[in-house]
Amino acid sequence: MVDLKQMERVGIQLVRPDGHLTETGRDVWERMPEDRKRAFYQWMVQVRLFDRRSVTLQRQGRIGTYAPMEGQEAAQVGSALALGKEDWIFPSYREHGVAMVAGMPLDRILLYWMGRVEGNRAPEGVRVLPPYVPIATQIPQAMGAAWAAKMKREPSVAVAYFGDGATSEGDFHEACNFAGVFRLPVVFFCQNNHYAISVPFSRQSAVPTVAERASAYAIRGIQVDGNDVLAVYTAMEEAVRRGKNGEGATLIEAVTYRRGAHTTADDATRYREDSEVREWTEEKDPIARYERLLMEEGLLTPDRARKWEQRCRETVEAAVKEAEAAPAPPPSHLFAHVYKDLPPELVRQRRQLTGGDETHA
Amino acid sequence: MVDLKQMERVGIQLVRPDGHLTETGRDVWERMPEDRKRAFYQWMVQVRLFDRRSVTLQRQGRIGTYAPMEGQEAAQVGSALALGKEDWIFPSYREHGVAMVAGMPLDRILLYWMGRVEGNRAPEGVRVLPPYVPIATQIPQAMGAAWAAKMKREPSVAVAYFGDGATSEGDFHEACNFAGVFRLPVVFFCQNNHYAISVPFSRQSAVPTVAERASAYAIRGIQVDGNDVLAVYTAMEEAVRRGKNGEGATLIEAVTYRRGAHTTADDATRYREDSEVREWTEEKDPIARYERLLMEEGLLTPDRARKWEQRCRETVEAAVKEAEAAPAPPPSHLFAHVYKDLPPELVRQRRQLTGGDETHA
Amino acid sequence: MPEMTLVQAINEGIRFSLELDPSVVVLGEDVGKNGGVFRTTEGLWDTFGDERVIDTPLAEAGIIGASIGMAVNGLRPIAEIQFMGFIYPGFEQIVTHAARLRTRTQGQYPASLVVRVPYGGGIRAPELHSDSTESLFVHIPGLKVVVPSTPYDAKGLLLAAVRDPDPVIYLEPMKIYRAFRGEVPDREYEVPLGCARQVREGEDVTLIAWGAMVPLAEQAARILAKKGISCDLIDLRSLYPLDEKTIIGSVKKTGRAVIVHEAPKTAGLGAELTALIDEHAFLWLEAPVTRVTGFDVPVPMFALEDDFRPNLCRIEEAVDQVINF
Amino acid sequence: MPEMTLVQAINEGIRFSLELDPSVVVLGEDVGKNGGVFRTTEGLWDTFGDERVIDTPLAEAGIIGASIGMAVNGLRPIAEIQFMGFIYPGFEQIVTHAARLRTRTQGQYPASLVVRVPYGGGIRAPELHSDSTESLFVHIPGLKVVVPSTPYDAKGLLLAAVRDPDPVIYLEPMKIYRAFRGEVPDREYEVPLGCARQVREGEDVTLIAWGAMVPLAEQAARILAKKGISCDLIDLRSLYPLDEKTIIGSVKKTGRAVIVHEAPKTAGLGAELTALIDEHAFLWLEAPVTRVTGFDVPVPMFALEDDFRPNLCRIEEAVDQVINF
Ligand SMILES: Cc1ncc(C[n+]2csc(CCOP(=O)(O)OP(=O)(O)O)c2C)c(N)n1
Ligand SMILES: Cc1ncc(C[n+]2csc(CCOP(=O)(O)OP(=O)(O)O)c2C)c(N)n1
Ligand SMILES: [Mg+2]
Ligand SMILES: [Mg+2]
Repeated sequence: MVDLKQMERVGIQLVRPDGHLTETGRDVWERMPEDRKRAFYQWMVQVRLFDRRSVTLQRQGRIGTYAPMEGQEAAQVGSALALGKEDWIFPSYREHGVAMVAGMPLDRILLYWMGRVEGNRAPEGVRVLPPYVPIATQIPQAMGAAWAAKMKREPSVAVAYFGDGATSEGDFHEACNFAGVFRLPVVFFCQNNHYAISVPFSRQSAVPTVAERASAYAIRGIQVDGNDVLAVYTAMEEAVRRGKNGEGATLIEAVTYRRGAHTTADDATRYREDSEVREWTEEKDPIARYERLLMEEGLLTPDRARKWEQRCRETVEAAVKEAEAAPAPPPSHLFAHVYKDLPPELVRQRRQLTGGDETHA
Repeated sequence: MVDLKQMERVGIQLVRPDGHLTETGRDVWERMPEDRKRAFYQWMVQVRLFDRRSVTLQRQGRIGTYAPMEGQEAAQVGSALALGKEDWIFPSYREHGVAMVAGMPLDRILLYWMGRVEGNRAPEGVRVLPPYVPIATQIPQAMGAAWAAKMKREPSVAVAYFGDGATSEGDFHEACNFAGVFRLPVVFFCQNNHYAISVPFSRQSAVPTVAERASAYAIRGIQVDGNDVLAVYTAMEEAVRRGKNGEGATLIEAVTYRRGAHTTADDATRYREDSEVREWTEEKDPIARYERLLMEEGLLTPDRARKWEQRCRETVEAAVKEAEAAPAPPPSHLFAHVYKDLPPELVRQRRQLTGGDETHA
Repeated sequence: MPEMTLVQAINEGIRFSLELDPSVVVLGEDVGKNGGVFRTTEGLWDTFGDERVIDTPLAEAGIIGASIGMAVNGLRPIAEIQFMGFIYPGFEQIVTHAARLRTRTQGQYPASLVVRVPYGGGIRAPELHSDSTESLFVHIPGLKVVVPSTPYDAKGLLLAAVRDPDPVIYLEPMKIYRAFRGEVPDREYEVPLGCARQVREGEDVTLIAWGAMVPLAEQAARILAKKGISCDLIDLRSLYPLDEKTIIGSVKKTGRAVIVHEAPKTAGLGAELTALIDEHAFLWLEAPVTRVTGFDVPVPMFALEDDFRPNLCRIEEAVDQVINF
Repeated sequence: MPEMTLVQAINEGIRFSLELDPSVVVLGEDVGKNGGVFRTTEGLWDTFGDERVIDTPLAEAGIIGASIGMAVNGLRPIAEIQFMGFIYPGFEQIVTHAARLRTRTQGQYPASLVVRVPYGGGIRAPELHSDSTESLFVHIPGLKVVVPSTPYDAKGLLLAAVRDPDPVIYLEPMKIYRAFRGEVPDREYEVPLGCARQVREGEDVTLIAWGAMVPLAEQAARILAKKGISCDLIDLRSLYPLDEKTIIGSVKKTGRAVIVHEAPKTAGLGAELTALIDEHAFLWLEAPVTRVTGFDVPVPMFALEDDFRPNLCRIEEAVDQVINF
């Protein structure tokens, strides 16, 4: 295994922005199965196309406000591919890539952004919680899920996904602290995309990295190049291994960038320089870099790339169709899952809503 | 000035438990005015006698549940004596020593523990807020007061006093983080007395010191021997100087011990070993150590010590008398300060309580 | 049948829960070695060990957030918050997540957990230890809120709450933790959530109370009985869901209602009860529903707490008022 | 007189406050360079600089705690919480401290500050962005709670709130941020806290609403007028303190009341209003006070939000009901 300890705090990079492997990167690469190498690429492309399509759907008024994640594909795909079915994912609202890789059907993700609560529910066996909108609140919960796994002696980790802004919330602190004290198998995966809406990370934190905050909790802290899918995967794999081995929690900071606006309701030009966006888009793109590597390594050709893109587009289109065709539940669905059994006042309210039509939703 | 930077993380000690000065301690001592040297002693004795008397008063049913602080005199007196009238104090419920030194009359402190809200109000010019009972909530507020001072270009710091347990709360994190980001003139003064009620610090934090948490916020962190009044004073003086100089916040961890129970309602034998208590009482007592130093330095004689003790007892007795004689406000006092002007419903409620007697409280 | 205090009965309830269901865990500040600051968890740490009775760091959002995560992953947490005045740091986790997770996940993760919270005043506790903000939780759809006022109910409600599929806020009236003893069966039994307890039957006026206000209302009812006024006294037990049938039925019988609670009046639970009665028994009402409550002031420090809290005199006055309206 | 939207009027109110009083500061997430996610603070950062219009880290307890400390040390903070659903991490600071500091310090530190909070639904916002939990704050003694529903009131209430000696929760109904324009004087003026606005005079039924429910109730009143039912419509504006005189006076006139709010019904502010009316106008009531509210379910995601929220039809039905009781 790669000795990540050495690389802590400096930011791990295995694939350079120009697509070349670092020395350690080469080691990792040699030992990596080919289908995994392909999977990185395939998922990243799929995620990006899904994301772009979603932005368009929002513009067309076919879904509601949407949180784009373009630019963060490596961080999401790389980390999610290191997880097993037994692991828990507590995502924020920007983790469509993670959710997809973990087995969340694309149409459900779309349903969520259509304002449909059914989009929150993962299929059986997919341990993805719904998006957590109130910042940082998922972090203590992931910690608790990890704690339960530890108590039940189940080899599984729980991962909390969150942004750089989330590290300012008390919930982040409390969760990290519990994780340290109880040595819990939890991974705190922070995508530092440099902004919390308009607020730059420098106004979020006086220390330059998220990773170094780990030292306040005696948990492992690692900073990785979040646009390097190989590095992210490797860091996550190690964190998962440590968690399952009883070595406790890891805080991973994946340094990345969201290319687009915070959400489709946001205007990022108000607070970001064009040049900055350009730099991240043109020089540090996670997919371009990896594509170059694959081509150089002979695992991808322009033709196969085009074909894959085509296939992804079809997958996404099918999902859009499915989501749009999903029959809307009746208004009484409001009452469907509030309690296991409805109290009398709620029965009355449901009747009021349905005008007496008591069919269950 | 002593170079505190060097001593960070190791715990500053200037007076050894046996009452001898360390080398640096000697430097500090030589430059310290005599009245200050006496003040340390005088206040510590006064504080301890007040504290013991309060415990007795509680046993006699003359005050309510009380939070004793015996053992923490050096931490409280040393830190408070380093503050000026322009500085703000946001204390917890155990900071009677701090409050006294800052100018809070003893009878008001007693009134507070008699369940009388009038005990909360500091005299004009004494910038001591009421005790903060919900753990850690005073920390963001001290940070805000410091921020205001900075904006108003006033050379003043705000000090948040809190315990080791408080460092687990989100409020601690958020306040430290703001302080780092905005470089605020605030001092986070943590008395690590090893327990949060029954919970030992090892269950509160996986890192062995509170001070090292400062590094997560790019603020200065110092660990001092909290039973060494000279060290505490010196650390606090430096933190105040830095704050007023625009150098930002300091987190001071004063390592100390509460000899008694958490409150008079607590039974500390349930969770602490006798031997541990004995060690702190017999070997590390803050007053004994300093008394020895003063005697050796020729600044104190047993006779003067007795006289001072006598005087303190009288002061405390006078305060007890005054507090017990303080006329109880009428029930309508409940309504006296809820709003600047009472809304109609509250006027009605007050009338209901007083049976129509509308005299203002 | 053994006689116990409320505290002992709660302890029994927790002990039974731990014994009966290996997925039950207890967590909170000082609940372990110390047995809880009120001794509610006394002896449990010794019996069930550090992994099932857990002293946590001092962080309420952490405690409740962790509990939700545990519930998601198959445990049944009983979280303790030391006093109601200290639940607010965990408020977001309760309101935003515990209450909504069942809906948000369409039944997949129902956040079945119990949050135990000592509440209310009357014990000369230090400042800020005497809050009674039950109505905040009653307003949040997805939560259930219960309060025992007898040792029997304390154990039975606790066992029911732990098994309840929904998140339950279990409030413990500190004032009567040790005020009296009552019979508590030494076996497993449940007091179902959502059911009030008819404490006393009467014809002239309905008295509604819960927690520490129940013995007070009982005393008032006894005094009033001597004056020839008979009270129908209801101990709500379940603040959400409300036992509408018992409440409305009683008011239809008596035509008058007095509600007694410790919390401030404005937007307290008394308001909801009044509105409920108004909605369902309007034509039966002979007088306005009257609330005897804490005043609309911050819960005072203890020197004035007796003036703040409902007392016999205020209850009698209110009953007089509705009778002679 | 210039015509503005509600958002613009709030912006004006903040701008005036900053200009008139050098101790006023604005702080919150994205309030600076970005001008607020709703553009409520647009342009203020450019004008008043980074020290008076402050982008803070993402931490609500920090924001509100800092504001309290600032108020203690002589500033007048206007804190922004981005959405009501995100105020809960700061709940403890509001409930335990802002609300009680005047009492606790016997008038020495009154915590004079304003917390601005966009609230309510109806704009197809993402999940958990549409809470309307005003009653939680109304229940806490020591706080004031206001909601404008017109641009005129928005500016006037804001100026009044900033100068008010007590802590004020200033709620902003997002749905009508830009729904219409209204005249807003280009000068300093205050709309006093504690006073309702009589929107429309009528004889048959009292309609009580606030925030985004006001235009809806107005519309209902217009429709009902055509059916020959005349509504006395009250825009509360001040949720605490309540303008009892206006409310009670109206109900005494009409004998009937319908309350409209977005929040869930149980223990919502409608309950308090019902109880208040019951208490003071019992003998005038011809029908139960009726509540048209959000249902007692977690505020839904937007696909079902129209079904959750009060609508014209439900208001008309309720009025019909109380008229034909
Ligand atoms: C508790 C809370 N406060 C405020 C918000 C509003 N808000 C939504 S996203 C966001 C910024 C989050 O930034 P970050 O954590 O860096 O994640 P990113 O959006 O960059 O992925 C804010 C302030 C919220 N959702 N929850
Ligand atoms: C938010 C909150 N949670 C719980 C409590 C109950 N409580 C009072 S003191 C205390 C322990 C505090 O320990 P520490 O911070 O170390 O201070 P110490 O008492 O040792 O001075 C606890 C848990 C409280 N007051 N506030
Ligand atoms: Mg970010
Ligand atoms: Mg301590």
